[in-house]
Amino acid sequence: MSLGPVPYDKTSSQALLADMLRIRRLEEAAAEWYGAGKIRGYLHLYIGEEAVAAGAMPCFHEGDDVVATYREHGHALMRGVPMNAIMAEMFGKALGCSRGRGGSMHLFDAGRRFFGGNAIVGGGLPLAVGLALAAQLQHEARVVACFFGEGAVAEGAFHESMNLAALWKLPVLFCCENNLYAMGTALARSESQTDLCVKAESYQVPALRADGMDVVSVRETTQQALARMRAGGGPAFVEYRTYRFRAHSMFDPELYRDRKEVEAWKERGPIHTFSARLKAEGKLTEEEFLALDARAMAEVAAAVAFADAAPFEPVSELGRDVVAQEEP
Amino acid sequence: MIDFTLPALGADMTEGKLLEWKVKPGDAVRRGQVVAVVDTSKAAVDVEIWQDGTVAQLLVRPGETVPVGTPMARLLAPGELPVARSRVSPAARQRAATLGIALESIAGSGPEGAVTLEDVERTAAAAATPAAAVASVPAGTGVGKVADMRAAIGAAMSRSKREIPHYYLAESVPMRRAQEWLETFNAGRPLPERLLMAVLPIKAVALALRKFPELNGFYRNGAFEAGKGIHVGVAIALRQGGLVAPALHDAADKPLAVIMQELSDLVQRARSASLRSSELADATVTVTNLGDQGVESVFGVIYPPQVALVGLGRVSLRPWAEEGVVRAVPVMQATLSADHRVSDGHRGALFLNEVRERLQHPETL
Amino acid sequence: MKISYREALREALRDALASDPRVFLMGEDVGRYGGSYAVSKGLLEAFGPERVRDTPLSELGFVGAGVGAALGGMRPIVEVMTVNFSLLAMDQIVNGAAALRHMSGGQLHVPLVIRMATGAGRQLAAQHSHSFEGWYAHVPGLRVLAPATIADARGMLEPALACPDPVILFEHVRLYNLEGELGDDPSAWRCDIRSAAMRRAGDAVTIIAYGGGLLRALEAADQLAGEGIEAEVIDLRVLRPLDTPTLLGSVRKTHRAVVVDEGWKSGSLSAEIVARLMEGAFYDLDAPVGRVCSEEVPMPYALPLEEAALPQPGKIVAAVRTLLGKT
Amino acid sequence: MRTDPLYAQVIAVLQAIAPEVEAEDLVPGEPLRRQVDLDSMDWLNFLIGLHRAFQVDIPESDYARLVTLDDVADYLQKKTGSGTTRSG
Repeated sequence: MSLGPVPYDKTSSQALLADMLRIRRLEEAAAEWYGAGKIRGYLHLYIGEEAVAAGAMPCFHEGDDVVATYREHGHALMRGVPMNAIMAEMFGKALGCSRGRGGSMHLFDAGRRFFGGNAIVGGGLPLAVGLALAAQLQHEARVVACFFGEGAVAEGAFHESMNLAALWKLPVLFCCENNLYAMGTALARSESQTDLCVKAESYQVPALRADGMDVVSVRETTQQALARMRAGGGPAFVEYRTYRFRAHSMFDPELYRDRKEVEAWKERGPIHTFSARLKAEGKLTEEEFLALDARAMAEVAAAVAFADAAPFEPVSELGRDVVAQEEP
Repeated sequence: MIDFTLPALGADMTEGKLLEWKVKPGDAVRRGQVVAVVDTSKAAVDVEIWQDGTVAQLLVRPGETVPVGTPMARLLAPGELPVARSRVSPAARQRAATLGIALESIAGSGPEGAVTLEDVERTAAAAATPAAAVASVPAGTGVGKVADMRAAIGAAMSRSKREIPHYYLAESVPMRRAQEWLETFNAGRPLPERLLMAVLPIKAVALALRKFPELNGFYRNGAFEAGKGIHVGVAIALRQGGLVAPALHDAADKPLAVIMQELSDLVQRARSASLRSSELADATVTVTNLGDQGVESVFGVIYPPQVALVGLGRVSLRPWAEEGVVRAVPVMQATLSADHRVSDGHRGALFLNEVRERLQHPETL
Repeated sequence: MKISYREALREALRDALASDPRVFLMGEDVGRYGGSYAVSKGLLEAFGPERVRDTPLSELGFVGAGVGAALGGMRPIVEVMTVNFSLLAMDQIVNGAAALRHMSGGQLHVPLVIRMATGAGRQLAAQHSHSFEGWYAHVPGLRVLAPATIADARGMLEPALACPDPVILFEHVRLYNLEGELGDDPSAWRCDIRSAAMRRAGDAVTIIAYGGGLLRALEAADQLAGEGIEAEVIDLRVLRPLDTPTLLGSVRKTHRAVVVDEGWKSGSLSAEIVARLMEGAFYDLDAPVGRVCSEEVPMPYALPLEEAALPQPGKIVAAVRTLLGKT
Repeated sequence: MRTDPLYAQVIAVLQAIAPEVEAEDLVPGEPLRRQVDLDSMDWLNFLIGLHRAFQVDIPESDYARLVTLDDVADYLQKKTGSGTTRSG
């Protein structure tokens, strides 16, 4: 796949690279601290897919809503959730962005309109539809970013949500991160129609496709979809073709795919290919790369130190936040 | 688990008042053992139990009056393991603990016989009244007692007259040989070993019944049940009025001396109100002897569910033709009241003849 | 003024839509059709299709949209035709609405009201007649209501909408045509959504019922009164959180309880209530707690079978007699 | 009425059989069984009681002589040879 010139200036370009590096180093640290027993439960890493979150998320405004999945560390980070709060949440600490109630799969930040962290495949889609319905009924211009994997298109929730959003012309951008495997099931083994755009179009939802390994493609395609939506065009669908380099979760022995396939996709890794292009275009030096990487690693190291030092929520607080404190 | 229920100690008994328990939870009991004393309105009766076992729980308290058939106690059958706990509602258990009442002593009226709060409260209230005084008064005293007994006898006899188609037969029995035999028997014996004339006809009746089983037993649920033994109920008048007819068990098998002893014992205990439940419930036939009272004959009312009653009158000298000669001979009227649903006059007559013949050979009695 | 349960619900919806622009009603056939049980009849005309919104047959989708809209600042009222259909949306209710507050560490809350018809008695067989209230009452994060009277049908919606958490409001199908007097003054129906209510006082036994079971419990209580047994009847009203103190208070007085629940016994709300009585009033109980529930069969269609499957006043009377040792 | 100790003893034996009897109601010269309801068993027990109290044998052939309380007292006096009992 040939990549064209990067259409951004040096600063913007380096910012995109820096974001991808921050995600990458965050995920690597998560794996490391999972191994050390500091992070438990399910941990789904985003390594290999960084270009999607890094490219798409900045396209959304502060007032927009974001709904994500259980592989959402990168999305949360790109949405502005502090890395300290993300790492602390994975460590299960009281200073985590969900007070230790959510963990890796349930990162939330109401202030940043980041609505999780949804670990039911497809479960976030109806939610996104409702958020968009609220925006519409309130006559507000905000849109909803709804991230989900290609596995979700097999869920009824996908179809019901596409239909509702199209029927009611709701401003939802359905961001489908197609990493080819629903856990271990390849798309072709679970879908009769493997062209996801066709599925979306069948609901009269305009569909675009992006190279999810290319942060430029992601960003441009997302902008394109959003421009139409913000003009009142109803929902849109973007398929980001991407690949995760790591196993589905820390429990996954990866019996379902060939190492060679993984290696081939790694050749197209979003960080080194983008770095190479920037270097070729004179927008990045090796020193600058190392500096960006060092900064990312420092941020991660600080986040780990913060998370490790942070207290657990006292057990006496176990019952809080189930229902409102005040009796209705 | 065995329920020990209040037995019907006779047809005229519908309820009984527990006077005293002779056992307590944990006691092993043997078949035939007296476990309680119950006032039947006729008498204070020692009630026996007919199963071996271990007392698990006493359900009725002394002083309580309960209908016939009411479970009075629960027993573990031999080999049966005790259940962990008796059925007591939590509230009742709590209340009993507060009041200091032993749960074992409380009869349960709740679901599955559980002791309920109300049972505890009632027991507490009963304990607060001087119930002990009631229990210690011998049965059969006082105006109320006599009236109760009158009512009970009335109920039983009304039922008898209402339900049983009686027929009546009478026969004169020469008693010379019996008298002579008795005089000889008694002559050599100290007073306590002497026999009364009354025991001879009892034995004769018992022996005759062996040949006439249809006069010995019960009519129940539309059918006759032959008695499992010949238990002669002996009508005993109580000094203050009323009567009971406790059983002389297996009278046909016992020597006269034994019958005499038992009769004497029965009379004494009937009058001191300490009969046993089996004595009251078991009689398969009744003999009533009003000869002492000087009457010539008695046509009695059958005591249900029995099917026959033998009445004995006074022994008196009568002109009697024997072998063509008229002599003054001691003669006794023996009568039979019998249930026509079970027997008829022909068999009844043969029976009286048998009694008469038996009394002509007192040495064989 | 005489008013039906259905009308009471409708008037409550009308008040809610009129008084708060954030409120909207959505569900299958709530608009043009007027509601499958005609509860929302006339509201489309009054408030327009934006706020009385017909949805496709997408329970998962539109209930989830309700959750999202609540997150987005609205006060949605979602109607699900029957509790049986709500199973299609249970993911959004249980994994979503109920969990979001806690899962987000208290950052989010879902002020959503879901109304659904429940219960049997209309010969609708095994896919339209069940009582799954207990399943929802199982879930922390939800508040579950069961209006059993005209006043509660009229009054419960307002506090439900004011509640910052998801509320499920069960309308028993046998009650829609129930008629009763209700004054014009809001004081006639204003109520809380946290307490049970004593509907009849008595001292011999406490009959605990809710929703469609309440009338049957009251009928049984009348019958028992004829036998000299005065039953206290408690209407749960709120199935979650249970008003345990009221239940315990009554049982401490009567020492006996029968729970009437149109759900099945196994793993049910009735089981939960019995357990709470054991936990809180064990030493006050004078008999085992009785239960009158639906027989453990999928609800059959034929009338005699349906009636046999359901709690009936006669069964309640019999259960009470058993507790009193009067079998 | 008679007040001698032997007579009193006889009355005591009688009262053991018939507790309802009051001593002052009895006429010593009248037939006893006309005054007190005694059947043959009671009579026998009365005699057994006398036998035990006075340590005398009463042959059946003597029964006919014992009609009134006076008869009984006289009979016993004769048998025991004194006005007092030999046993307590």
